[in-house]
Amino acid sequence: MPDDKKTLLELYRKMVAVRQFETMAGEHFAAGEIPGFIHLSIGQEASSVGVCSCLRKDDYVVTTHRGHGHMIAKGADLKRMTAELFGKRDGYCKGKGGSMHIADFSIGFLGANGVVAGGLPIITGAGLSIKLRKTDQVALAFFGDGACNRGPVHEAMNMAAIWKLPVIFVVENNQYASTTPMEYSCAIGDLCTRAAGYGMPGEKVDGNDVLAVRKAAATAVERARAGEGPTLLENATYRMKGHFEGDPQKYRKTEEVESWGEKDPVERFARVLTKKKILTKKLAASILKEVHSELDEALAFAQDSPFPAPEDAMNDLYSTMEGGSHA
Amino acid sequence: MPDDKKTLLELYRKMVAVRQFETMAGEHFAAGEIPGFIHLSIGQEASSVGVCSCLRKDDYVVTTHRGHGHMIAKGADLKRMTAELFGKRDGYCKGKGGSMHIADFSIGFLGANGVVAGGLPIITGAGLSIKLRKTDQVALAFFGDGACNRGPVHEAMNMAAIWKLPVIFVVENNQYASTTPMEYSCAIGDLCTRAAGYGMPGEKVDGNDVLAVRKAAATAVERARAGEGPTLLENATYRMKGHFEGDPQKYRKTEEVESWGEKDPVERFARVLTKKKILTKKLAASILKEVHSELDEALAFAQDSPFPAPEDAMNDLYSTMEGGSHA
Amino acid sequence: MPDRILSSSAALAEALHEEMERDETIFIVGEDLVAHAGIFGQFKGIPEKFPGRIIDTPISETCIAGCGLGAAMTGMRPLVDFHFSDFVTCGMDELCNQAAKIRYMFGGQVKLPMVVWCPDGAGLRAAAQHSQSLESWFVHMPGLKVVIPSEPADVKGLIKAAIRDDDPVMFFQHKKLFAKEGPVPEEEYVIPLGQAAVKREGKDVSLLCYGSGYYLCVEAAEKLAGDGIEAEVVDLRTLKPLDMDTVAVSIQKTHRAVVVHEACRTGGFGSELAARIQDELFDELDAPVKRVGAKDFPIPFSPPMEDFVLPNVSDVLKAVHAVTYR
Amino acid sequence: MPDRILSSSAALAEALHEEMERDETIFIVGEDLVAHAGIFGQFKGIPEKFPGRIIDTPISETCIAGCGLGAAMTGMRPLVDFHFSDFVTCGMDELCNQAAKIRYMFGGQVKLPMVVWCPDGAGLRAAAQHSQSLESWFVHMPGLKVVIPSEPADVKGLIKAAIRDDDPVMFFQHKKLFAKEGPVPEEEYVIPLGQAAVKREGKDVSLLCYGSGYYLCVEAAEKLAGDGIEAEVVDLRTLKPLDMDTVAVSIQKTHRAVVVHEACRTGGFGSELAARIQDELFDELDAPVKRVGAKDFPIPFSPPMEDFVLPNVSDVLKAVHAVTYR
Ligand SMILES: Cc1ncc(C[n+]2csc(CCOP(=O)(O)OP(=O)(O)O)c2C)c(N)n1
Ligand SMILES: Cc1ncc(C[n+]2csc(CCOP(=O)(O)OP(=O)(O)O)c2C)c(N)n1
Ligand SMILES: [Mg+2]
Ligand SMILES: [Mg+2]
Repeated sequence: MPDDKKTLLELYRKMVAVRQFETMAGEHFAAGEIPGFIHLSIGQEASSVGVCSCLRKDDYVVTTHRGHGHMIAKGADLKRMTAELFGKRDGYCKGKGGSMHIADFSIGFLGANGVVAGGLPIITGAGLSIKLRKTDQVALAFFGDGACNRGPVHEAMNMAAIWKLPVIFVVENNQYASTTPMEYSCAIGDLCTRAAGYGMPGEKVDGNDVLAVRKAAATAVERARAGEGPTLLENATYRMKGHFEGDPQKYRKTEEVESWGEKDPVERFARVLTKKKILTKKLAASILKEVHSELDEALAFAQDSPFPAPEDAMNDLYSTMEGGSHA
Repeated sequence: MPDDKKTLLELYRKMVAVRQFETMAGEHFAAGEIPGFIHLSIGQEASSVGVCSCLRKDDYVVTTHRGHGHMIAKGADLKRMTAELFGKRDGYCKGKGGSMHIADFSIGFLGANGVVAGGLPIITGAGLSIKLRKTDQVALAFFGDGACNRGPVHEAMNMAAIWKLPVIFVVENNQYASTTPMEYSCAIGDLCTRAAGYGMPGEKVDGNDVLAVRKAAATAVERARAGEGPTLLENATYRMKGHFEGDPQKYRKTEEVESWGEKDPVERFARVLTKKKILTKKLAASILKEVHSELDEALAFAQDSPFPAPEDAMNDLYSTMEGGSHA
Repeated sequence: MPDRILSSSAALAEALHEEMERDETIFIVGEDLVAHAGIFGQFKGIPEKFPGRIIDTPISETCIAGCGLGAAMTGMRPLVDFHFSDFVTCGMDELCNQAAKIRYMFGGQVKLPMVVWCPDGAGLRAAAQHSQSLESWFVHMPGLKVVIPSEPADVKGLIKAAIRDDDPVMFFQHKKLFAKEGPVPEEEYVIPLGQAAVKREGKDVSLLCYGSGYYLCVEAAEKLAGDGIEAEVVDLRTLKPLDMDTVAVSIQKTHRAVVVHEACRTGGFGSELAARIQDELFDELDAPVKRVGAKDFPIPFSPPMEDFVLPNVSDVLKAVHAVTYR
Repeated sequence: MPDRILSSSAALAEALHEEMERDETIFIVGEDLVAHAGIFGQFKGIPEKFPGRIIDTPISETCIAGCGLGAAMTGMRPLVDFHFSDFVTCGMDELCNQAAKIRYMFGGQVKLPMVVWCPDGAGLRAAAQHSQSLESWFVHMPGLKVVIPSEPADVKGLIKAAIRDDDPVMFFQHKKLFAKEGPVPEEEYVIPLGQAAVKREGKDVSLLCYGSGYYLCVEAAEKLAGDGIEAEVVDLRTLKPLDMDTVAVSIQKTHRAVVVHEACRTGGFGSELAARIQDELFDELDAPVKRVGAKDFPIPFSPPMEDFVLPNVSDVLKAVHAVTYR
C-alpha cells in the first residue's frame, strides 16, 4: 500500500472533508434545518478515513448511527448525503432514511443503522455472500464500544470466524456509549482481547493516528482478501462532541474533553504532514477552501431540493406487490 | 469442603440416581408413556452432581432442555419430576411444562428452558437480585457448547462480570449441539477461554470426573459467595445417547460413541471409590437397589397420578386478572 | 385539594418516588438512566433519592429483559426501561417465550412482578427504527398485560397499578406525550388495570382510543361538536385486560364506533377490537366499526412523509363521518 | 399426467431442488440442516445434490437472520431455516427492524429476496416454547410478506413464488403437516403470492382459513354437508398480500363468515380479517364474522390440556352454527 505524497494528502483532504461536513451538519441541525437527531463523528476522522482508505469501491461497509464519516470516506456524494440529512427528495434515500438510515449501494455502502450493532449480522451475511460468489471483495463493519456488549456482535464474530469470512470488525472505542463510560460496561481494558475467544486476530490501534489505523486496516483487509478470515480492530478514539447534537453531557468532565481535544486527529495529521513537508499552511488553506466549496455546493443542492410529496411515503416498500392488497 | 466417605458415597448415589432416572425415562418414552420429546443427560452425571454438590438449597439454578440431572442433583423430588414428564396432574408443573419446562422454586431450581441459552439472562437477573437483597446466595446456570454461540450468553457474562454478580456459568461441553460438532461451530479449542474477554476466570475441567468438577465448582461458588464475581467453568464431557430420544445420530461414528463409553463417569467414579475401598460390589448393588426402589415409587406415583382435566389449561396464566377480560 | 398541573414525565417520576419509598424491592434497570435521569427526564430525582436502585446497564436489551425477569422470579419488583419500544425486538424471546410463559409453564409456582417500560410512537422525525407502536404484538401474547396511558393522571395511576401487579406488564408511553401537561391529583391513587375511562360523553359515536390516539379523539370530538355530532371518547388505558364492558355500554348507546391508534392499521389493536365488537355487539351496530391507524408503512424520516403516514384528526373525522352518515 | 401423491416435506424438497437447479444464487442456511436434511426431512437430497449451498450454522438465530439479509442485499437469494417458528423471537430485530425496513429506509435502492422459513404450530406435545403460531406479528409489520400453505401442492407452488419474490417473505409450515400427503402436479408451476383458493364451493357460509386451519375446515365442511349446510372453504394461502377479492366474492355469496386458524384468538389474523370484512362488506353480512383460534393460553404440555387449548373441528362447527342460526 503506497503512502506517497498524493495518498497522504488525499487522506488529509478526506479527514478535513469529514470534519467540515460534520461541522456543517451540526450548524444546520442547530438552525432547525435537519429534522430528527444527528450523531457527529468529530474526533473520529482518523478511524473512518484510515480504514476506508484500504477499501475498494466494490467492498462492503455497514455503519452505525454515527456514520457520516464512514460514508464520506467510502466515497459518497456529499450532495445526496446532505440532501438526505435534510429530508429532501434528492437525498440518497429520497428522504426516507435520514442521518441514521442512509446508504449508497453503488459504492458498497450497505447502510447506517439506527439499532446499535444492527449492522453486524448483516455484514456477516455480506461476507458469506462474497464467499459463495467467490469474489475477492471484503465486508467491513464499523461499530462502537457500546455495541460490543450486544449479543449480535458475539454471534457475528463467531460465525465469521468459523467460516473464515472476509469480514473486518472495526470497533471505534470512543470511550462512551451515550452516557455510559466504556470502563463501566466492560470489565476488561481492551475490547480487542475478545477476538481471541473467536479464534481471530485482534488489535488495538491508536485511533486518532490515521496512518496507524490505515496500517492495521490494510493488514486486516489483506488477510480477508486472501481468504484467511476476519479480524477485530479496536480503534481507540474519542468523540469530541455530545452523543447527539444537544446532548447535555453531564456524564463527562470538561477537562477530559479538553485533554482529548489536544489529540485531535485532524490537527495531529496536519502536524505530521507539515513536519514531513508535505503540507504547508497555504496548501492546508486551499484544501479547506476546496472542501468548503464542495460543501457549499452540497448545501445549496440540499436546500434547493424539494421535500418529498407526502404520498411519496407510499413508494419503495415492496419490490413487487401484485395480486393482493397489503393494507 | 469435606470429601469424607459419606460425602463421596452420596455423590456416587446421586450419579446413580441420575443415570437410572434417565434410563427409566428413556424406556418409558420409548413405551409411549412420556409425551413430546426428551433429552437425556446420560454420560454427563459427573457434571450435574459435582456442580450441585457445592450448592445450598437456597442457591438458584437454571438449566436447559437437558436438565433432568441438574434437577435431581439440586434435590428435586423424583415423584413429582416423573409425574411432570408423564404430563400428570401431580407433576411439578401440573403437567403444563413437561421435561423441557420443569422447575421447583422450593429448592431454587428456576427452571429448565426450551430455548437454547434462554436461562442465561434469567440467572443474571437472579444474581442481580441476590446482590440487591444482600444475601449470600449464588446463582448458577448450566448450558451447552451449542448455547455458547448465542448472543444472550455474551450479554449475560458481560453483565455479570461488570457488576461482579454471584453467578457461575457452567458450560457442559458435550461435543455436540444436536447434529453439530463443537469444532464446527467454534474456531477455538476451549470455550472457557472466552472468559478472559469478560474479565472473569475461566477453567476447563474434566467433566467426567466428578471430583474434579466438584473442586472447580467449589472454588467458583466460594468466589461468588465472597462477592468476587462470576466464573466460567467448562466441563468437558460427552452425551452418550442421542440429542433427543429417537435421534438417528447420523452425525457421529460408533467408534467415537464407544470410546467415550469407556470414560463413563459413573463407572469411573465407582472404580475410584472401589480403589479407595469406599465402595464394594455389595454396597454398589445396594445403592442401585435403593435408587431403583425410589424410582419404582416415583414411577408408580406418576402412573397413578391422573391426567389434568382439559380445563386445567385455563389456570396459572396470570396471578391476578380482574376488572377486564383477557381473551 | 386542587390537582396540580404536571407533565407525564413528572407524573411518572412522582409515582415512582412514592412506590419506591413504599416498597424497597422495586428497582429500575436499563441503559443510560442515571446521568440524565432517563432520556425523557422521566426518572427525575430518583438517582439522587434512591442510589443503587436505578441501575445503568450495558447495551444488552436481551439480557436486560431477562435480568428483570430473573429478578422478578427471585423476590424483586423490577421496572425494566427499554429505552425505545423499537428495541423490544431485541428482547422478544425474553418477553414472549420467557416472561409471558414461565408462570404458566411452571404450573403457577412463581409470580413475575415486572414492568417493561417502553417509550413508543412517532412524530419526532426519528424514522423507521425509532418510531414504532408495537403493542399489538403483546396483546397477541398470552401471559402479558398491556397498558398504555394517555394523560398525566393516567400515567401516575396506571404505573402504580402496573408496579403492584404480580404479572409482567408491558407499559407503553408515547414519546411526544412526555412533555404534555395535565391535572394530576395530589393524593395517593391507583387506577386498576382493566378499567377504561369515558372521558367525554356523547351519544352519536364511540371513539375508542388509547395513548396518542386519545388526543386525536379529543380534538376530533371538539370539532364534531361544532357539526352537531356528539362523540363519546373512551380511553381504553389498558388493552389487556380489556374493559369490554365499558366499550359495550358506550356502543349500546351510540351504535357506532371508531377505533383510533397510532400503530399501523393492519394487525393493529383496532383489528382485535373491531373484530370483537362486531362479534359481541353485532345487532347494536348501525355501521361498520372503522379503524384509524398509521398507514401500513415504516415511519419515513422526512416530515411531509411522516405526517402523511401517521393518523391525524382529519382521519378520525373522516371515519366518524363514514359511520354517522348511514 | 396424473398428479403424484407427495408429502409436504417431499413437495418442499422437490421445489427446492428445481429452484436451486435453476438459480445458483439460491442457498439454504440454518441449524442442523446437513446431517439429517432438515429436522423434518424437508431438504432431502439437497446436501448431496448441492453441497456448499445448504449451510449449517452455529446456534445463533439473530445472526442467522441477519446473515440471510446481508446475503440478500448483496446478490444472493437465501432461504433462512428458523428451525422452529418460536425462535423468531431471537431474530425479531433482524426481521422487523432490518429486513422489513431496509429497502424502504434506503429509498428503494435494494431488493431483498429472502425467504424466512419457519415450521410452526402445535399438537406434538412440545409445550409452550415449541408450538406457537406467530404469523400475525409479521402481518402487522409493513415490509414483510406472509405465506402459509396447507396442502402439499400449495407448498410447492408457493415456495417457488416466495423464492422468486424480491421481498422478504415469512413462510410458515405447520409441523404436523409435513407428513400429510396430497396430489402434487409433476409439471413446473408457481402459485403467485396473494391468490387465495376456493377449495370447496358452498353457498351457506365462508370458511376462511390457512395452514392447519384448512384441514379443520375441510373436515367441518364434510360434517356440515351432512346437516345440509354448504360451506365454502377459502384457503387464503398468503396473508400478505391478501386476496381480499376472493374473500369478498365468497361472502357476497354466503353472507356469513368464520375465520379459522391455530394462532391464539386475541390479536390473531382472524381479528384483522374479521375487522376488514365487517368494514368493507358490512351490508353483505347476515351475522357477525366469527373467529376460531386457540384459546389465549400458552400451549400446555400435557395432552388433554393441549387438545383443549387448540381449536378443533367442533369449534368450527359451533361457530358455523352460530352464524347460520340467524
Ligand atoms: C439496540 C439499541 N439499543 C439502544 C439504542 C440507543 N442508543 C443509540 S446510540 C447508543 C450508544 C452507542 O454507543 P457506541 O456503540 O459506543 O457508539 P457511539 O455512539 O459511541 O458511536 C445507544 C444506547 C439503540 N439505538 N439501539
Ligand atoms: C434458540 C434455540 N435455537 C435452537 C433450538 C433447537 N435446539 C434444541 S437443543 C439444541 C442443541 C443444543 O446444543 P447444546 O447447547 O450443546 O446442548 P446439548 O443439547 O448438547 O446439551 C438445539 C439446536 C432451541 N431449542 N432454541
Ligand atoms: Mg462509543
Ligand atoms: Mg452440547
